[in-house]
Amino acid sequence: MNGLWAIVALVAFPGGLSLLAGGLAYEWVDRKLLALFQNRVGPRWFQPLADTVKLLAKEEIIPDKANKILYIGLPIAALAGGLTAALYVPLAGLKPTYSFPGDLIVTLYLLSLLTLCIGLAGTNTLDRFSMIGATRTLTQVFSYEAPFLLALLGPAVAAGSWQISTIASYAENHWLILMQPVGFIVALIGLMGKLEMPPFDAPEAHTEISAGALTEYSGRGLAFFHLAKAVELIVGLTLVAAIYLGGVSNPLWFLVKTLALLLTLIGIQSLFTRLRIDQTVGLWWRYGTILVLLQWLVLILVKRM
Amino acid sequence: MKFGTMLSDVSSSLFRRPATENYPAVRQRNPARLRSFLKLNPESCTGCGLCALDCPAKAIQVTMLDRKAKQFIYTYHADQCLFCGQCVETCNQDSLSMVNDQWELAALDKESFSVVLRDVDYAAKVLAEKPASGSETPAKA
Amino acid sequence: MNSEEILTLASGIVSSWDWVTEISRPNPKQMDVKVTSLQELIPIVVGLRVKRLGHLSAIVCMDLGAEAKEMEVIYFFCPGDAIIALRVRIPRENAVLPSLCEVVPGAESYERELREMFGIEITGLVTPDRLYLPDDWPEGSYPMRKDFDPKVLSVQE
Amino acid sequence: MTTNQETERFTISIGPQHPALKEPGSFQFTVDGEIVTKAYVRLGYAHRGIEKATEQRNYIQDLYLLERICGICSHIHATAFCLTAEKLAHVEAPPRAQAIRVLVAELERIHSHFLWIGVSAHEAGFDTLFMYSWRDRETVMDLLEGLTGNRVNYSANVLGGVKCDVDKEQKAAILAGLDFLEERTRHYFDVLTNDSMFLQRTRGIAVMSRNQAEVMGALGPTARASNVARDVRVESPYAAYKQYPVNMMLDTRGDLEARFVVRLNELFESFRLIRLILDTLPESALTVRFPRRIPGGEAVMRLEAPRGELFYFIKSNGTDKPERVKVRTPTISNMTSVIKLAVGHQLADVPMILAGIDPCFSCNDRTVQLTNARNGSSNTMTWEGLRQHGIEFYGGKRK
Repeated sequence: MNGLWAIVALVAFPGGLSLLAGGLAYEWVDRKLLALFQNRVGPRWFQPLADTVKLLAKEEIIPDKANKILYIGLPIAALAGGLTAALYVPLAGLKPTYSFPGDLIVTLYLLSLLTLCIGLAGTNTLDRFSMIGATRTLTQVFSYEAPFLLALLGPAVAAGSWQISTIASYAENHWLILMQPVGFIVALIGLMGKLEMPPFDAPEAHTEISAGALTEYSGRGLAFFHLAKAVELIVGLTLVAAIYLGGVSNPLWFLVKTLALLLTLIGIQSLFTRLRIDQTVGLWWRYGTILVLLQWLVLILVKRM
Repeated sequence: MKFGTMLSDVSSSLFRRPATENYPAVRQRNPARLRSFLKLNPESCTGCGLCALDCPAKAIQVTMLDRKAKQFIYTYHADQCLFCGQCVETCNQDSLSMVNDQWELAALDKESFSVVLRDVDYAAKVLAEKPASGSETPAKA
Repeated sequence: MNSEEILTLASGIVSSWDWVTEISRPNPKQMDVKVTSLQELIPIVVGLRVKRLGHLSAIVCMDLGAEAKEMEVIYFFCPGDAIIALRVRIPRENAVLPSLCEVVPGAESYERELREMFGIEITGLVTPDRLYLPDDWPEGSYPMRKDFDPKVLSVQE
Repeated sequence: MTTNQETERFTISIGPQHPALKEPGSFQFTVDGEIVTKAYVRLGYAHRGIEKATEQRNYIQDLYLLERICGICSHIHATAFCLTAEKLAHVEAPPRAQAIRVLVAELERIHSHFLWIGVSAHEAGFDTLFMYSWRDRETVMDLLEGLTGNRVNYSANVLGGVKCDVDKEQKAAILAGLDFLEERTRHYFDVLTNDSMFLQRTRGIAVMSRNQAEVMGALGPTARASNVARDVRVESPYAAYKQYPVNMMLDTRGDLEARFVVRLNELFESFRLIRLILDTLPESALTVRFPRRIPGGEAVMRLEAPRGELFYFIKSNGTDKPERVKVRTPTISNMTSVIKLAVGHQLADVPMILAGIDPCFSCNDRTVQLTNARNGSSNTMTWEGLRQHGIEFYGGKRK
């Protein structure tokens, strides 16, 4: 990785700016599809960009009892976590910029770092709503993290390596969605949990705890969290598409697969009611884990033969 | 205990135009019984002021100058009006009615809401317009 | 049961107390009971409640004007088709009424409206907080009285 | 979570400005973790002193003032005032006018219940159902607009009768609209009683026993869901309900799902009633002369609003202005029961429990704030005191 290509990768193409733009574009597709499913018009194409620009221009009010360094640092850490996670993932069908054995675990860790930052931001601002929101975010992380991780490690075991690029190339010729269907379902639902899409959006249930953990955030902080969520959306989709839907070898395949995955996610999302936090935890620990363990059982038996 | 009972709605709306109308590009048709701006038939109005008495929002103002010569000014304040139609019910000369084809009543300044529906020199204006023969009916104010 | 039976049952309950209470029938479906002394009020309400006639619909208070020096409070019980109105006359100044909260928990919300809007002292009312008037409402000015003048609220320069 | 004072509970305030409640009503829930231990509601933010204002206006102006008490049950307030005033003036509105009043009242009940289905779905986080039910509600609003000229605040009533008549194409439009609405209601009935995710938010939550409902004075669908047979249209029929009897929809479970089921059954009942009225609309004049001055006297009227029993009392003194108008709206009594129910439930269920009684805060401005019966230990604070406590609790400066 000589210097120039690294800088270009980090700042321009698969990294920074294009990733942010891609994230916002995917967020627009998300909101537009949801509107389509609900028989209404939906936002214009530049709405997420407009929201971010507006938030960046807004004044940032820091609650006086909150710890200033944490208040400012957490959004930046969240966005940084999201962006670095994108480096190991085959974005836009290209080879991932960095890849080393075991980068699947690092990516997943970086993605959950983002949710952790939101939880910490909630407790740090000492607002009643954000306190409850933070506890819900962290409770939900503990509930979906384990099954989601196991569901993604299934194919890794099948491919015999923890490196995303090798798993992706292995996945190209044998479609893991057929070999491990249950694992795919748990990964899909886990992705919905990670992205806090309904029915798992208890942490930011605006009818109960107005904006959940991010109630006290405004201006730049909220813009960074907003961008981090958009990046997490695109990274999560690429990860699951790369592993389960037979790899993303070229940009066209990448677009088709991720958008198809997004369509199914939105379809599922528009059908369900928000679950209470205890119901989500119950759902994950009762059904999610058992399903993924069954999948692993089958996997081990197949590996043994 | 079914899952996703809204599936039929959601899937059918994939191929259907959104329900939200694109106003002002798409103009809503006006319901026939819409009660909008007040309209006065100046001839039959005797200036009795019963409508002003009954108006819940005091949107009608009848300043009587000379009862015998039926000289009065009838001003209607559209910004206070509730569009309830009680004045139309109360008037026993049936000289009031409400427009039903115009409901975008926004205005840039407050004065343009107060409309004089019948002027004091209405009688004089009518006489002036009537030609010498005085045969056809006076033009509507 | 229709209104006739309800009213005969209710008048049975009311007249069983030996206090002198005047019962009148303004219209076939309504029965007015003039409650002369405040002690009678609670027992009558308990009696109605026991016979499942105690659905308190509303408590209406009327200021009969400064010269009458009296206020009339009417408790409307409306079981089924019939209306049973318990009328109580109280003086305008420092009036006191017993609270029905123990017997009819729903009455608490109506009584607090009385206390705030008419200035009637209700004994036994659990929550002292102000009703739906704002906290900075001037003490002692009761808006629903006839002699209430809104200038009390205007900002004194 | 609690900082220095260990025993100090954690108070969550919902409202007066809160995304869940579209209208101003402030609720204070003291939560221990996620479980509500104390509930305290404070309303009156929409108080406009309407009862005082009615004493300065004549009867005709009062009609339009009282009609604006509430947006979604404006017609029932106008009808209540008209019926009470007509009772005082010993005037009887012609049968066709009474039938049209009932027709518009039932259309308004459909309008109110559809709005409520959307609001509850939104509280539960089921936004798709919210969007679809509010799209279908447009149909009934168009029908009302065609019939009376307005989507809301229809002003169909006038003292002594009705303004609008039902002619041929109105009747055809209403019947067509009803077919569509009935089919949609059947679909929503299936969704609200079978969708397993939605049932997790409604089944067995906020159960109110029959005795509890009666004692706390629950009214309307909330009471009928706990098997309390209280429906003014059946008990003491008014206007044209004598000619068009209504059969009462009861449910025994008393939980949130039962309240959904009762309201949906009422929708089917309204469809049947409207079709019956449209077929057998009596022929008569629309209005009858109404005196400007009403002789002294008192009159009481009870009607069935979409949310429960509405109580009107008017005292007249011979002039053209009423001496006293007392309005007691259904949400005032339902609020008593819902606050007691919220205790012991999860915070996440509270918006759903509140939405269960279909609170209408603008009707509510007569409602009182009511604190749950305390165990006597903690003191009661005024609003200012509570705010001060909040600031202190978070280490802020004491004002």
